[in-house]
Amino acid sequence: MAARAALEIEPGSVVNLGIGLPTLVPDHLPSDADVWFHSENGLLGMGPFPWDGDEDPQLINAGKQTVTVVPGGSTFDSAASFGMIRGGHVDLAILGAMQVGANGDLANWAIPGGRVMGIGGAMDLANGARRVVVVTRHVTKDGEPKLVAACTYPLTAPRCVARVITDLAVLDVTSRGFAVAELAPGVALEEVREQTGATLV
Amino acid sequence: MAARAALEIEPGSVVNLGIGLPTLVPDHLPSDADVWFHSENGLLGMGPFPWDGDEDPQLINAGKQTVTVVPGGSTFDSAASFGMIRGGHVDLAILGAMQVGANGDLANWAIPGGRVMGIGGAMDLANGARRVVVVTRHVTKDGEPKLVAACTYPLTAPRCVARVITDLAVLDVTSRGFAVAELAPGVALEEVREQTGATLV
Amino acid sequence: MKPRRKIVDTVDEALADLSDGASVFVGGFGLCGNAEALIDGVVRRGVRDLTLISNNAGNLGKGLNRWLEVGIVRRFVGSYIGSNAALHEAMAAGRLEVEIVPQGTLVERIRAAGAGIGAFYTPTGVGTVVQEGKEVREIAGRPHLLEHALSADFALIRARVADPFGNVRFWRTARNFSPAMATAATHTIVECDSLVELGAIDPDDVHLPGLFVDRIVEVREHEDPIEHRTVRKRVGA
Amino acid sequence: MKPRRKIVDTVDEALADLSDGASVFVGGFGLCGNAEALIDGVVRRGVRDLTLISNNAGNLGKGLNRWLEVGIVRRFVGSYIGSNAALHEAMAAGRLEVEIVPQGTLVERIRAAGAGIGAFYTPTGVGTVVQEGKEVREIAGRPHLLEHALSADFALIRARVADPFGNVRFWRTARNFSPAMATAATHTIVECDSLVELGAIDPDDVHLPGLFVDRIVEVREHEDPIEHRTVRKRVGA
Repeated sequence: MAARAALEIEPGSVVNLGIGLPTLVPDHLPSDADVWFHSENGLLGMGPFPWDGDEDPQLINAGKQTVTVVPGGSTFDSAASFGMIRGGHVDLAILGAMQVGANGDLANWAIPGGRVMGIGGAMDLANGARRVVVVTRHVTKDGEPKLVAACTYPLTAPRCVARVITDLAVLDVTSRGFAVAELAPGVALEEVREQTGATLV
Repeated sequence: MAARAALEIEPGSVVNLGIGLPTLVPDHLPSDADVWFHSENGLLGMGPFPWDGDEDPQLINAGKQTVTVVPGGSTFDSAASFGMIRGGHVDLAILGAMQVGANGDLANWAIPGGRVMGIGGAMDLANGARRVVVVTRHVTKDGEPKLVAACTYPLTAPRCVARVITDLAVLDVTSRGFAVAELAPGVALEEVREQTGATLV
Repeated sequence: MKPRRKIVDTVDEALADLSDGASVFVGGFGLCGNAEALIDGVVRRGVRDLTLISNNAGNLGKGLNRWLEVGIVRRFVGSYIGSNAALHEAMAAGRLEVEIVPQGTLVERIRAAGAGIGAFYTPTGVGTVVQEGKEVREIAGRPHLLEHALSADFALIRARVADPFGNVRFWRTARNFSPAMATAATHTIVECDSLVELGAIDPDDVHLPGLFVDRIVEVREHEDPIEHRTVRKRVGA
Repeated sequence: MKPRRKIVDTVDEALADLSDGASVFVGGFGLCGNAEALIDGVVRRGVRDLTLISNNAGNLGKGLNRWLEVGIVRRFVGSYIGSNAALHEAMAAGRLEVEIVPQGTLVERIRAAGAGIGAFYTPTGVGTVVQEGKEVREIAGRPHLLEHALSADFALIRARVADPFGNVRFWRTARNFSPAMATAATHTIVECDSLVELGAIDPDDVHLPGLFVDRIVEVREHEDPIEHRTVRKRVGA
């Protein structure tokens, strides 16, 4: 999934990665990829994890992991950082999801009745990034569909997701619902249909 | 007037000076005065004019005069600069005036029927500075009072002026109108009364 | 007006007028960029019923977790809870009111308070629980929510260097919420790793101009804990 | 998406898609911090009916005064006119619509557009002509005016240094409106005194991060006129 998500990234673009699966995407990019990773805690030009022993406690990403900064990177305060996000200056956000609705609704911050986890930067990113791509397993651990006709979990943002990349397929959100763009190797369309909680178009 | 205005400045304070008469105020401060001059084009810690030959075309004040920056000074963009003003972080603005109303209204940016001169930073300063002191001659060149019962010129901001320093007197704006706090040497109260377009309290 | 002499010798002196019921901004992103000595100093003062405004309220028992553990916070305003055990416990025990705000809206509300903007319209939160009870307005064809400025009595800020006027530089991602918080608090207190002379910071390189800073205390030693140590193994090591 | 290669060799190339009727931010405060070569380049292109958004529109026949003199501006949005003869003439001749905005409101409207804030409430202008036709709302006991975000098609920005990604540093008070304008334009074009390598600017010292910049042209020579040369005489000179 991370390897497929890496193909979504165009040269020269500014990309924000959500916590979890999306953080694996950079491993699948060539070293000269000319991609600028934005981290909403105030960093543009985020590089790979530091060499063992080179960690800087004051240089972290939004998941509080120690990171590095590439040549040409910059640091700034949170007001400027979210100005970039809300203002449409982040070309692509690759986010995780709990549910994606057939209309592009995204739910990725709270489970009804579950522990309150907090919103963080998720709503700003889902609203503000020019393109939102979701990377997620096709179903939950309990086998429930995560791609649904209508989200039942609290929304992060309405109608924001352009594409969903799962372990089974790549699906575009169209005006009529989910459309399969690609199937993962060895996966049949029928399987995707069965595991999706909405009609495929 | 400029010398009297200099007495308004408390140690450690941040002061913005309007164009014209107010720019003469720093000449009347001791060199160790611990005053931080703010210039709304993006400078805090404005120093005196540069030595002849040391002018930097990219280091100017809001009146577009070449200036210097003192040790501990800082530069920033206009959004940050007006954030300081509007946010109440400038302790004192010393401004010129065309008219001051007995209720503290200030008019200093346009004459009815005259050339449009533009507002600049005047409205932000008049509204945002913690204390606004006006320095002006008591009457116009034509002998008309500048301290009036009610302003007839377009307002810069309503009820913003705390004190007016003129060539004749120092007057406080009270809830009941202008109150004479000091008389200039050799000036009689009766003269101030005659030259003021509002009743003195 | 700002006091003429801003540098104080001790943390206790810096916090001398922080009292029960105060609202307090604390800069930092999780444990990154925390004013560690000031955070400890508040516990030592024995104040209570604080309103804490901070992105995360600490983690791993460190930083602002201490405030939650000793029970001096009545209300927390932040954007994220996640695996913060102390926060989950305090909430579950009913000891703590919690208001969750989207991160970008949180910092923009603070910035607005510091910049004299009463309120603003943002698209973030439209169509979500964040919208509840708020005015919605269509601007340029897109719905926006009205959000109000958020100020506090105190801001506790960590800086890499500061000069006697209070000009500050941060290091890397330790900047985060701190500059905005410094502008929006009645009393801004800076804990700096190192004090430098007036003029040691070039005017173009000041991250936070000194007019926003009221008190400065130099604290040379910090723990600076790391929440998630992620590294690449050195080849051949 | 931003083009991969941002550096262009000539001013004409940088301005290649600036057409009739475009709205254009121009950074600078009077003649301080002007993108001189870009300003000249626009005249050379022969475009017309521009909306110019800039604090002052030049002065003394220099800078943006050229645009007014050759009559390519249909509408000017700024904060100050003062002794700007070219501006007074164009207005008097009816060749130019003028919208005057308080300086702080002007830059905040531009900042809002760049930061995705649809509109905001400010106390500036309440009880004055600026209030006419605007919503007034009492917030925290004080009346505020509703002001809307202001974007433009192009921003023409002068920088001291830039790197190939478009990270920028300004010099002293030449920064003024430029960073906000760069965030709020569809196409941001930087004229820099000097190009430096990627990594030559420390991450903590970037004034304008490169994601806001679309094209960069290096121009080594500038006139940098001074509007009011004010000096102290050297003793004994």
